[in-house]
Amino acid sequence: MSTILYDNVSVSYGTNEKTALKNFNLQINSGEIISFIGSSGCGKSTALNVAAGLLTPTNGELVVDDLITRSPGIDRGVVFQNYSLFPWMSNLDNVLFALRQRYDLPNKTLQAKAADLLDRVGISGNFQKVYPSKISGGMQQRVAIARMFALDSPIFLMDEPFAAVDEITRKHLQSLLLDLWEKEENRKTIVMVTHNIEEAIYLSDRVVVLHEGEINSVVAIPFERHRNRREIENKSEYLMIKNHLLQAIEEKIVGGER
Amino acid sequence: MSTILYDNVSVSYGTNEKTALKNFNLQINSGEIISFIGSSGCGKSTALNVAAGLLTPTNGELVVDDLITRSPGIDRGVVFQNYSLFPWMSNLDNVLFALRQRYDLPNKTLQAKAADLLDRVGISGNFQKVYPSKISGGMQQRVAIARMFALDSPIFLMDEPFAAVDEITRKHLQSLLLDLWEKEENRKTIVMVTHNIEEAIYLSDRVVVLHEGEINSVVAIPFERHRNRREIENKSEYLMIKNHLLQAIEEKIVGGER
Amino acid sequence: AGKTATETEQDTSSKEEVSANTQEKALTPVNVGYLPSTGHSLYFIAEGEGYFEEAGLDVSFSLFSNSGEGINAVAAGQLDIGTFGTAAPLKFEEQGAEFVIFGGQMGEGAGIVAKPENAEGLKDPANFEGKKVATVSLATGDVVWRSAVHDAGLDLENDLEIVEMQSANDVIVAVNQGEVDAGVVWVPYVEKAKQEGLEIVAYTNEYMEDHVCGRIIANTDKFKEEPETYIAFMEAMIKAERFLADENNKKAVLADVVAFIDVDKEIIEKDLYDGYLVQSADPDKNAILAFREKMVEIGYLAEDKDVSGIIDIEVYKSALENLKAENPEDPFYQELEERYVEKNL
Amino acid sequence: MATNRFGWATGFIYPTPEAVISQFTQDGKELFHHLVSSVGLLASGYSLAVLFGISLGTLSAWYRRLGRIMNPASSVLAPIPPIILIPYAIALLPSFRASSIFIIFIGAFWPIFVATLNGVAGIDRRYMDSARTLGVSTFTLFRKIIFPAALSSIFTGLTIGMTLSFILLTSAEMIGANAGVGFYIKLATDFGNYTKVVTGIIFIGIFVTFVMILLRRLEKHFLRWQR
Amino acid sequence: MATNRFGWATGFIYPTPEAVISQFTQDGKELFHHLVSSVGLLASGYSLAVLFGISLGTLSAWYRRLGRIMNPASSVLAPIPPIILIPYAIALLPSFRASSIFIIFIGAFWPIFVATLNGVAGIDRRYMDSARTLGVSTFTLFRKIIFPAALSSIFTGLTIGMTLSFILLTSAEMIGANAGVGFYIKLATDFGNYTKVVTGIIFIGIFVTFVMILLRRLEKHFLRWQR
Ligand SMILES: Nc1ncnc2c1ncn2[C@@H]1O[C@H](COP(=O)(O)OP(=O)(O)OP(=O)(O)O)[C@@H](O)[C@H]1O
Ligand SMILES: Nc1ncnc2c1ncn2[C@@H]1O[C@H](COP(=O)(O)OP(=O)(O)OP(=O)(O)O)[C@@H](O)[C@H]1O
Ligand SMILES: [Mg+2]
Ligand SMILES: [Mg+2]
Repeated sequence: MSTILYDNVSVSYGTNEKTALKNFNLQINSGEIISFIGSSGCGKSTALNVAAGLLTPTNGELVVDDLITRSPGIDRGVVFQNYSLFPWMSNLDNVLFALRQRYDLPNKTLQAKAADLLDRVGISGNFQKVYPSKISGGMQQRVAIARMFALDSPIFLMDEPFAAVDEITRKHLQSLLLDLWEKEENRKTIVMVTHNIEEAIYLSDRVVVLHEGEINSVVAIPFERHRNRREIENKSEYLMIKNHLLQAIEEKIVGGER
Repeated sequence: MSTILYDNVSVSYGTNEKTALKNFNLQINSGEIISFIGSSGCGKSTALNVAAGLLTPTNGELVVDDLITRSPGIDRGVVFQNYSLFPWMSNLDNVLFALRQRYDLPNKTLQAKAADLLDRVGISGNFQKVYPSKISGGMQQRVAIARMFALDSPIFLMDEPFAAVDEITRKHLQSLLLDLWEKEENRKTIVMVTHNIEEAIYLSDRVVVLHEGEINSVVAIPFERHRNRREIENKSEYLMIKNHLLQAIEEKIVGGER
Repeated sequence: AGKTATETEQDTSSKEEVSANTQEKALTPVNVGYLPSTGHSLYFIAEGEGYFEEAGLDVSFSLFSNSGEGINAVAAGQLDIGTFGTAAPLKFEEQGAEFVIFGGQMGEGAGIVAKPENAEGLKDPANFEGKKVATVSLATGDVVWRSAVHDAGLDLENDLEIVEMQSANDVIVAVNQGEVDAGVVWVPYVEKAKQEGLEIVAYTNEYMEDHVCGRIIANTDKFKEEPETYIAFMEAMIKAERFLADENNKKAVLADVVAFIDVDKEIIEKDLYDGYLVQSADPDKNAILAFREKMVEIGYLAEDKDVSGIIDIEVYKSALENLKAENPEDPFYQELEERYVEKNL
Repeated sequence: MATNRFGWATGFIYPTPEAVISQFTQDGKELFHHLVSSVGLLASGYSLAVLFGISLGTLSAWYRRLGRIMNPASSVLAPIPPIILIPYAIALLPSFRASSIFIIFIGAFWPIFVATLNGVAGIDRRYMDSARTLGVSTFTLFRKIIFPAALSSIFTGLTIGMTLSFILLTSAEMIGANAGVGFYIKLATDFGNYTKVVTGIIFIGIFVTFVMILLRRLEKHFLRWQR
Repeated sequence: MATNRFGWATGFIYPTPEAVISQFTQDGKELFHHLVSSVGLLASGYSLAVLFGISLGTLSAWYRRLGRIMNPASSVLAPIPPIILIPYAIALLPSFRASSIFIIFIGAFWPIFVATLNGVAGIDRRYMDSARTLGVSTFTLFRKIIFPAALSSIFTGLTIGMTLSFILLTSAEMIGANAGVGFYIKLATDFGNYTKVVTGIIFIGIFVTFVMILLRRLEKHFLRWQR
């Protein structure tokens, strides 16, 4: 059981500033995968940060598992838009740090677990031992993903988690995420922000299109799970959904300002 | 005339570390658009930073306009993978700062020019006056692009310039870049890093696929300029090129380590 | 150390006594504070010649560079005994610090310095009118000089400019730079000033004869509780004065002093034997009271009250009597007895 | 007066609040007169320290050669107690006032210098790279990039330097001065008048609080982009 | 003695290099003996300052309420010249040694406190957010996130605090001490022996240089992730 409910949430960053999120209502079920898409600056990160408990709504409430929640917790793992690794810890230590928060196991065991998690996202050998600043942007993002996996919380919140990696790696990471999700009996609830419509369709149960802080539309993705990328891309609904989403974003071009 | 020549360039970040760029040879012609693609950590940013003059090759030379070059210059505008706006200047001031480096014009004129540039990338109104930390990631990236436009150098170097924006905005920015490029008599030389193969094909004259610091293949894109997105996507070569590039990247999966 | 024959004899006899004592009773620990000055040489001689040990005391010395801090340490009971000038204790007494003055250490030893071309003209204190003078307030020399100027009929506030300095050293530099016309300094800076080409306008004893300087003070409670410790202490001090008085002991004295304040032996010799520095263990109550009056006159003290109550002259007297009983023939002690009567009663 | 082993025998160093208040009402005018004198001194010494501390700190972080001279130099020179420098100041500077200013200056200088140096040395190289690709001149680089980027650290130095300049007021005003709050306090200390000492300390403390609030406002204003 | 308007008139405050060298060879052993005594004092006072400065600085930045007390408190207390605190230290602390340690402590404390406070207050909130989503305990947060994130600023405080503790050595060692380099220098000052003063200063300067190099090594090691 890990549900998220946005109960009429509004967020404005300053008193003078535009409201970044307006009367946002969304019920996310346990074990569901939800994507937020929308034009740049429409409020996706804001919505995700509310779920993370990092932003307290100016109005309305965030309800996690039937409890009003205003702070972050170990029940919700987060990948930030800007990775946010701790630069003073090696990549391995970053992952280890998250593992220690979750498990009370001997150091050796956790170390091996951390190394394995990093291996899985393609950060291996010497790259595990160096500081985050010594690896490329895409590699840092993968370490951040490994760190979230390490925390193994029932809810995953991810802000453009695959934006900085090439298409091949992206696909690999997507599969990794789905594998992890499908394997578990108590499926994780996953909320992610993405710019990639194909990715949204492939991964999500529902895609939420945001526009200027409001929900423009919520599109349910009808394809059955264990999805096959090729297969669904050839389905007739696929293009329809894709075009629908594109249009929903497009409504006003470029950041909604012109 | 703004050519770039990588003359057998090698870069390694530390004495112990793997070579990030190996015997890299590439001649980029004046007015050409070149894309670097490849798996995460393969050396794309490294190659771009060498061109920018921010990294001095451990071996070999960078030659810009027939001159061996080891430092950055106003002849090469850069958009960084992490935007790198100055957080203590408002978005407008960031752009203004670049304009002042180029033009010796009255403040009013430059101010108007800066506002116009920001408008063009979709940052308008109050968003121009706030600090970069007060806008979303994608918006920051657009400010960085506007800043590069402001410098108006003969060479543009861009590291994943459109990675943090949604597809619609991305397409808009691509068109903006191409418009700018096509309009000028002395066409700019543009080198960009991207993860998006379609983007690479649409924009580039040649696509360079990197793999573990070496050039895997250089693919010339045969489509004539003034390209139309729909049109070229329907051409028979399009899919061939795309698959070829995908395969070239795919050769070893995920960061080349497994 | 070079000791005279008689001294050595006396030494051995008393040493035996001491060792007999120590078998029964350990030495009494005494904490003593001092300032880095040749004027405090009686301490150093008493220690160097073993007089404290003879008296059954285990003295540990602590150095201070600021009188106020030392007086506070005595009042707080961290020190049992200390010597921190005369003016400062009197001022602190007025402020409410508690201690007893029960002995003497030094007197005089300060002077006014100026550039040679100015020195002659300043011989008369009245001539300080309109001049700029550097001083360290509350130094003995400062008090004596101010009172001299005051006695000459000048208004200290308006008729001349007095500027404060942090140390005698700074005063010399200021005089030498011509920033001021004259300055008040004390040993060993009087010598230093001469070396730097300055001239002595006057020694302070020319303004005020036999004026006192460092007085020995004690923590009030301890003083009341264990008078015998303090008597023993003064015995050692008187012996030191006797030792110093004999010029034959010069070498030993210099060695004793140098062990504490590591300065040029020449300077020590000049200070101790050139006559402008008086070293005496006598409390000199009369001079203290006279000094206090001067401080009232120049405005350093508010109230002309009687401080006889905190000046003890009995401990010194007992100590002197004890010594005399041991050596009834010694003319030195007789001299001291006469001096005691003259200066305290 | 109660005597116990905690040293309350020295009761006179703990003036009662009433005594302090009455001292304050009595000396109020005099204290303000002293303050005016002190402020002039502080302003001169401190602003010199700000000027030299920031510029030398920046240059030492920037030009390795200068840094290689300044680093050992600062190790040897910084720990010299300003009091020991007084005779040299008197000898070399044209007036007592100049010497006093010098003492304030030297006290405030080192913290500002060290903090600036560390701040500049620690600037995120992404900003430097960014600036270099814009082809900025060295002067613009210092003014528009390095200075704001190191400003947070510089303010740490400014705060500590400010504190130190107040600490040194007592020493500085004992160089041939006859006014100033430091002079007032130091003289009272020498005279064992702790009611005055405490009054002076509280008086200058209130003033320092105002100055610090000002400094913090300034910091908040200049670093508003950080929040 | 040459006299000119540049103030070389007061020759005795400018010892010749030869005099200093010969003084050094003469007093070498003694100076090392003094150094041992000083190092003990410095180590005690400084380490107390590090302990309290860092922890109070962090807590004041973290808990607003404590900060609201500490900010004005520091404005009033920090500018009190340590020398004025000496009588209180003597009265309240059990021994002269303790008073000396206190003076060193108080001098080093404020810079470390201020720098830590500013450092912690200026931590990039992304790290804090990141840590909070990992559900870290307050203790872990301080140890693993806040401390390393503020470490660069803390080192600025440590450097300045170190300098100050050396500056205060002369004051601290004049509280009933009879050894120490500060004692050596102050005594020489009181006797106007500037050859000794300069010898002592250079000697302690060399020592400080070593300590500073050590501190810088430490800084480099702990902040190696920044480069
Ligand atoms: N500052 C650095 N210090 C040491 N090694 C580095 C540094 N930056 C990059 N590297 C290494 O150099 C290699 C190439 O990195 P580069 O940043 O060029 O990759 P990239 O192709 O841009 O990857 P991405 O798509 O993830 O940004 C990687 O193996 C990386 O770990
Ligand atoms: N720290 C902030 N202070 C003030 N306004 C902010 C802040 N962060 C975001 N905003 C504003 O809130 C709105 C929504 O921002 P948000 O970051 O949620 O956008 P986003 O959908 O994540 O965009 P992107 O795709 O570019 O990351 C934007 O208009 C932005 O300018
Ligand atoms: Mg976002
Ligand atoms: Mg890169």
